Amino acid sequence: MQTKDINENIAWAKINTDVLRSMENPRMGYWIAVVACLLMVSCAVMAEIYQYQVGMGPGNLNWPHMWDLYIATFVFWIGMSHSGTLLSAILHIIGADWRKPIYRFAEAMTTFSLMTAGLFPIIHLGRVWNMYWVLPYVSDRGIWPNFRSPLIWDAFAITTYLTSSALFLFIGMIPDLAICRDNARGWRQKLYTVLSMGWQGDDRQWRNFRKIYLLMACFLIPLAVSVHSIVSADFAMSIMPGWHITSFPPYFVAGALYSGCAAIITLFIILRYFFRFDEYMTIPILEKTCKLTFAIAMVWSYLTLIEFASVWYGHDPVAKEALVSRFVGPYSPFFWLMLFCGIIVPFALAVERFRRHLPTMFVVSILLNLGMWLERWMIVTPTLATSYYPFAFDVMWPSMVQWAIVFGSFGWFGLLFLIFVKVFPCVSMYEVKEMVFHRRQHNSPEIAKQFHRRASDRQAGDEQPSTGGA
Amino acid sequence: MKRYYIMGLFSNFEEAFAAISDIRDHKVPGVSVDDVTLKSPIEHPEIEEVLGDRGSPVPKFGLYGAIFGMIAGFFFLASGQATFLVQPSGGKAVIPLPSNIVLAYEMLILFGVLSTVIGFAIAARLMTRRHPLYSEKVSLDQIGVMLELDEKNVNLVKDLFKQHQVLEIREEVAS
Amino acid sequence: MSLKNVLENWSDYRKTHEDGGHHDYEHMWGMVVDLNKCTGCNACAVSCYSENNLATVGKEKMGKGQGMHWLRMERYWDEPNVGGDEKEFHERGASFLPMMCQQCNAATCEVVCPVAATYHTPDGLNAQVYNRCIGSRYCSNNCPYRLRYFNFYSYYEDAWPEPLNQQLNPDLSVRDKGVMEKCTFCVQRIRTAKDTARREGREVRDGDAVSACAQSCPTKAITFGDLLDENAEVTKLWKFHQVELGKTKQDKANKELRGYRVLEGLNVDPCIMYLDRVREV
Amino acid sequence: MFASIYLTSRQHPRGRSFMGRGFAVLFAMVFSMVSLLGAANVHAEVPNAIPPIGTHNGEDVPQPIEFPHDIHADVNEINCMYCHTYARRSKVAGIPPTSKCMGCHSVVATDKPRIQKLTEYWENKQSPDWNKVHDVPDFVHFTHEKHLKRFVFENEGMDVDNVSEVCAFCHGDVKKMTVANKTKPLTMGFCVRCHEANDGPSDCWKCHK
Amino acid sequence: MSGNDINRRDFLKFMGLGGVGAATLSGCDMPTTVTLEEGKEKVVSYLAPEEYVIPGIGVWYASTCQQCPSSCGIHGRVREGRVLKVEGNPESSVNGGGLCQMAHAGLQSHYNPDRLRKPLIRKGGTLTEVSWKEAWAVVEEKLAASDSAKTGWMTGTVSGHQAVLLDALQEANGSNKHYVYEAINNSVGESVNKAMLGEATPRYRFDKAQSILSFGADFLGTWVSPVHFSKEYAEFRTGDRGVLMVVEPKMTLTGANADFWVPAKPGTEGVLALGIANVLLTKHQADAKLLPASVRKLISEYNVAKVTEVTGVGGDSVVKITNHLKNHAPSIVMSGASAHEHENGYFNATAAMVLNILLGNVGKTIESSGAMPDVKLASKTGSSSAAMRLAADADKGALETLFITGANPVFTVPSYVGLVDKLAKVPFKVSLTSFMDETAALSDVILPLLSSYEDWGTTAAAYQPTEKVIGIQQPLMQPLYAETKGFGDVLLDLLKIQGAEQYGAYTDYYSYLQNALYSLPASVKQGLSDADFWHDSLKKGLIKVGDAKGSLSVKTIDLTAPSFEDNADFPMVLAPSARQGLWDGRLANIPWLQEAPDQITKIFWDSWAELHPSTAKKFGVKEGDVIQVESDQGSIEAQVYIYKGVHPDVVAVPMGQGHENYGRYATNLGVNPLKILSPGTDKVTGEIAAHATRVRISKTGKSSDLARLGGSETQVGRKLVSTVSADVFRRTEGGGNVA
Repeated sequence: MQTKDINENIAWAKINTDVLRSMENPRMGYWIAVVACLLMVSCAVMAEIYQYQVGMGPGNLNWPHMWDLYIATFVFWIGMSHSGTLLSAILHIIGADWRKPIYRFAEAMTTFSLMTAGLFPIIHLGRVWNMYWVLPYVSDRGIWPNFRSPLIWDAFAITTYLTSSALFLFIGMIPDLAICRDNARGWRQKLYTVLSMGWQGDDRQWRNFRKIYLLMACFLIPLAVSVHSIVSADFAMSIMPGWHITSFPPYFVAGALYSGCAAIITLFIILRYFFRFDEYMTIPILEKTCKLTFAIAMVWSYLTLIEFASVWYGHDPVAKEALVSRFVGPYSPFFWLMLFCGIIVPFALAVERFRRHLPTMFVVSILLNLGMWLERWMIVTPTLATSYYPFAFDVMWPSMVQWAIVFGSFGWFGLLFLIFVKVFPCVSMYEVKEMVFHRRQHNSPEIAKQFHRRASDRQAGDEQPSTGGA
Repeated sequence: MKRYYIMGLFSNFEEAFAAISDIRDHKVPGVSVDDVTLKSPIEHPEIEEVLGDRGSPVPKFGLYGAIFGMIAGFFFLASGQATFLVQPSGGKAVIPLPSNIVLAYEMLILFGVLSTVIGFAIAARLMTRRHPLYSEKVSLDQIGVMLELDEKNVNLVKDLFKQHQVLEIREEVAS
Repeated sequence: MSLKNVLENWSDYRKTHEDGGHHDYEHMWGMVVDLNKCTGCNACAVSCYSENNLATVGKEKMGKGQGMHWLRMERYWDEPNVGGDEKEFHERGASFLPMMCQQCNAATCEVVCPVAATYHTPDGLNAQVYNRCIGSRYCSNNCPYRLRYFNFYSYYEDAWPEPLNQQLNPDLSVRDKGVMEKCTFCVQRIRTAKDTARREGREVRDGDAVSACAQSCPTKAITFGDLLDENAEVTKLWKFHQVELGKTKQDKANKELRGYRVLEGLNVDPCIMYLDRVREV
Repeated sequence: MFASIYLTSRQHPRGRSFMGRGFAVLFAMVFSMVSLLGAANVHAEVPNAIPPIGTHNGEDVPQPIEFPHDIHADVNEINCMYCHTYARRSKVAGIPPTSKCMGCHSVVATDKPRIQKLTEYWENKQSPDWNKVHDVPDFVHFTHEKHLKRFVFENEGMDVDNVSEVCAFCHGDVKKMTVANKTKPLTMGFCVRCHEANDGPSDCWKCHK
Repeated sequence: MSGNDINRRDFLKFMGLGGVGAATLSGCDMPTTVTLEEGKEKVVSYLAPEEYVIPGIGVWYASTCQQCPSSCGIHGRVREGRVLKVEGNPESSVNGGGLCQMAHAGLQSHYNPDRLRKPLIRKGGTLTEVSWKEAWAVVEEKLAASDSAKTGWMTGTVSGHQAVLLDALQEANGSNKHYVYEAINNSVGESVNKAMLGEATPRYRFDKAQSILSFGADFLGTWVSPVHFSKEYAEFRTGDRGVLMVVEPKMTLTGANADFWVPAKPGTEGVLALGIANVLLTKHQADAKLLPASVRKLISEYNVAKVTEVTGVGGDSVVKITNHLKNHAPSIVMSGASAHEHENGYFNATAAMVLNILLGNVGKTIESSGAMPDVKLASKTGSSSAAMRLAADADKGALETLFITGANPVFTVPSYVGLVDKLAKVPFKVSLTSFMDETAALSDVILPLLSSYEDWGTTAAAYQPTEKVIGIQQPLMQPLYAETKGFGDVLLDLLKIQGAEQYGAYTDYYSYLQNALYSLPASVKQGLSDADFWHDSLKKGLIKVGDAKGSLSVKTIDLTAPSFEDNADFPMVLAPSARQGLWDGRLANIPWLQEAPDQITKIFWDSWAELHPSTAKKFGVKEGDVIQVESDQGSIEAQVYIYKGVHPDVVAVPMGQGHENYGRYATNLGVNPLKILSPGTDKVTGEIAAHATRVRISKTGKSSDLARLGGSETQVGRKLVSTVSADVFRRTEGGGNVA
């Protein structure tokens, strides 16, 4: 049974070849996946065009159900985006080096899920063609957006987050792009030459590189937290029972990390399977990810229960009704499914036998994501169905138009990701090299010792160093 | 007198560092450790111990960018709100602190990140032409030690490299 | 420079609803609805349809809850603070409640509009600027009364087949799809009243501006007017029933007086006072 | 032109100005695009007023009768409001009724082809359908009455005979045209800048209902 | 709000400035927010405007509403030659500023897209559009051919100078066949009033009354003059607030506002009334000297126990009602449709009136309203028996020519009458109407009339509270369609055909009307010159003609005990309730009224069947289920609405829906309960016993959500509508200490 995160005797050259191989000559399965994604996207596009021409009516949106799946899915994707930050930023700062083989695709996931999430606030607008009005541009009409609106906060937060995480992804990739540049031919070489920005791996670059990477990690962590608390503000800042809940920001952040990790597990397994990354995306690393996910799952479960408790003891009758209607109302089946997927299923992660069994983990991670999506839906819709005003109580089931667009968004995400894995190294080569290097040092301490001696008594200037072998 | 670039490729850090420390110990007259550039596929954790501590301006960029972002962000919003007076709504103030603080916070991070990146690009001399002596091997698995030095020292350094099992030596006349 | 402007008028820009708001209000249009007189006959609702170019959407869409009833006549069968619902018949009849935009002074809908398409006017009205609206529908979600209605379709295309469209009121826009709309207290009538007053070189008198619903009510259950005008009927009624703006709970000297504002505990400060329904019990 | 910028971004009591001078530079850009077409004309004749800036070259609009504004307004110095009689009383200025034209032209210049065409209309009891030149979006509720009050009737020092100068703010120098055509952009920016320069209302609902 | 003194015809000739153009917020075309293309829109200028016509500024003109027979005064807002809005005319004593939803919707019947634009004549079985001239030629020729003595007119309520002309015409024809038909009428009540008080429509003083007991008289919704009664109801409720008690099988709008709502077994209202009388006599020693012995004897038979047994109303309720009546004097007792439309309807109405006598209301709260000084102008109120008479006459070939206007009998008359077949026996039928409807579809010539906003006329409301007025109906805008004509003009033309020479002088009805008003007595004209008087009355929209006050005296009464038998196969009773909004179905083609939910059930665009929860339980139906309501005449299907506002033995289906041929908004929508009524008329007056049909209901298995407004029937504990007791109200606001 494999216990090491990675075999430290992998030659650096092998790492290059393995990863570069994964970027070349796509196989049948890849093209099938691409076509599938394209089909999904086209569904969404058709639905959106129809909606654009006819109005929001066909989506079955109505009074009082002004928001439904769009916003729910928007929150879902935003949540998804938090995993990358977690793995690359947080784990980087606390120096957990097992993140190294897997953080690259996690970050890519961050960027792409943001690019997906960003579409939904636009899609849900009644007059899409005027969406640019939410931007604070100086016009001679002298009108500005309403900066009090959490939707504007979203606009700011998402643009910031998208810019930063995209930059983070890119900066972290530069050394690898240099590697690609050195090994690629044709258009790829041109591309990488531009992208690697003349990286030549000298000490100055490495030194600044370490600094910026650390610094951006520091920026990204609070950003990620703020982004999802702002998204939660869309609800928490309203006065609607079931939305106006103090514990929403942490609750949303936890949920975000949760779904993010779940998604990482899914993609981990997929990539490992298709690209034969068994040596890099190893079972122990999967296990660590699973443990992390389990921890977050427990945090989330706790916050969920706290939310119920706080509403219950808060004793606001209307808020209570909203809560109860979630438990027993028309939407309750989905609510209970959400609780099952979100709270019961993660316990599978606690069992080592399951953790090490890829198919199981695959199913589990999918279930977790389903649960997280349902959570968002169950936050948005039941409150709209029952709020302060009895006369406006209503039950609404989304129509095909909404479902198609939600469905398509997964295709869109998949498409971006598929392109990414073939154009960019989805495993960070230089960091895996570092990882291997460190492990080696760690496992053969005498080498390290030598260095220390030679570094400490240098003025003594005695015998030549005996060259330890790599 | 002609100046030369010379680079030795080593199979691992130990040999490379050994060579460098010899240079630092003035085994070669007229060549100082500050002329040394180390090219490597990864960054060695104890690199300062060998090359000495060479600082980085990037954090300053980050800090100033962040501060600018916050202040500019807040006043941009405030003046926008103050000049758009049909906006009083929901009984809230024309310049509401909660939202402006939230947005200023986002601006802080955005500008922080942007200026950090710019700082990095400048400090790391990115987007400059690659050095003629650059070798693909460096991005693969070898360590390069590069010096700029006078013609007379070239052979001395070569010998030094050879002592340390250099795999390959490249040289080039500096323009 | 506008930064100077910010700093100079800082304290002014920091005024909130509790400090009387940023506006020095010229008017504060308000309403009184006497549920003792209201018979639930729906005249106000249809009058509103004809005054404000409200589209009829047909059975299917209306059934889906995509209708445009700015003023909805609500009917409830229970009487929370009297009881007696367990009887065999609805012996005390129904409870009718005409519900139109409450023109809250601390409106929750205004805060959340991303493009400031809804805001508070110097007349104390809760304005909705159709051509600025981008249809995020956040306002409707944040309205505790659910009194905002959204154009889910381009209703105008088939709501007024020729020559029905000749009836459309040119004083206000006909809304296209993707726009939120709501009761405006017949702002076009208020505007006309103000213009006439200005033409005749006088102040707006009570009764110059009457909302369509108030004007058509057969029992005159609805009273409309300016709450800042001491002699206005509404002001007198608010005084008589000891209801004041800006309170979340009315401390009345005479607890038996009927005036109340719907959901006023939410501190949205609505401008419509309702008078209790009266029954022999 | 820059002068005008500073005028438009002038401070108002309680900072009631849409745009601070802080954005003057951006305005410079906005304006320069517009003013490439022609410099803003300053009307000394109208006191207490800062005319709106901006020009537009509208294409010629064919009309059933090429009404010569220049002859009437410029040569014969007929006051605009003599024909566009509703302007001072209503939101619409109104096209003069055929009867009004015939008032003079039953005797004046009856030999001119245009007049004969007009007489023809009058005889078979119909009025020509004019094509609208200065059109604003349907959701813009502009009222002539209010603007005339502000700039003419309630504007001390203003001579009603110069009303055409006020009209020119938005309709351009009609005196110099035969058939009027659009020479001002009539965009929201155009309105807003003028409103803010002349202390007009800033309430959206004043124009949009 | 000032009307103006001009020759309105000339004014209305002017086209509006800007033509038809309400502002549209164009959504998709972004450019509209920036600039617009010049020369796209047209501007039409006036030819020769009047001084007061200012484009962009609305002017209000007075007229009279014709949507229902109660003829309220209205003001119409006219801008650029188009009428945009109607409001109540504050000067009118009928409605005094208020209006009902139906009146507001007059706009949409005027602008209705389904209005007939050209006459139609039957060519080879099918109706085809022709010019007015052509159609009129046909009429002339047919009339020449036919026996004018056999000319019949079926109209709705007519009054004013149209009535005068119509009478003159029938006189010239030498025919007396004028059938005034209204499906929603108070004809039984009128005949009872006439018999007992000597006046068909006395004045009800709700403002004076302290308690009202209504046996199915929906005076806030559909009874006689709803808006007027609403106005008085408001006064009744203010001050020392009166008590409203309603007895009816199904909750009407009035019932929904009652302090005490009691459902009695359909048809037994009279018995309940006697029961109350009994209590009054036994407990309260009411003075019964006005009642003949026979009646007193009958009353004494109906003690509480028996009444409860017959009517199903609990004894305590009977006593409660009686006490209220006694404690809150003076009172009014009224009876309406659901009490009248039975075989013993006359008995019920009489019994109700007996209560009034016992309570001494006659003269106090029921006053004489006098009569029109000029009787010829008085309103001819409709009855449903008229339709039966028509059917009979048509059947026995007494009619050669039939003019139908303002009525749609084929839709509202029960199918058992077989009106369609019988009308087929009338060789020549002319419909004067603005819409194609079921009746018009059967006629040979359809002459499209002007809408009530385009036409001239005068109306005298049947129910007139204070001194009598004649409402002026003046055009609010020029006719939309050239090929249409006013009712009055058609009458004049017919008169001319008949060679009534004294009408030859008038070029059109307008000139006739002007002349007619000029010739009113000087007292009416208040010494104004003809022209001034004309202008003044146009401005006010009405003419006060003063009245001959009469006085009420109790006349002979006689009551015979009714008998009620159950029917095992048809255990339930159908209540075809009139619904304020669609009226008798004539307003069903108005989208506003279809979309405005029914006041009680909040259901729109449809029909429904109301059931009591216990009944629903018994038959195992739940809300939204489609049930079949079957009588011996046929069956209808409708969705169920369940609430506690209907008698357990009653299934109530509103009338007005179920049109087969009446415009795009009404056709094939809902069902028409009147179709399945079983034979039966009131014994005395011969009115159709519409509320007496026995039915049985059965599930169809079909079910769907009700098209209903509102997600909750209850307030779920929120304080939305809060109720206080009347005592509190009287303490705080009673006795005139109001703001």
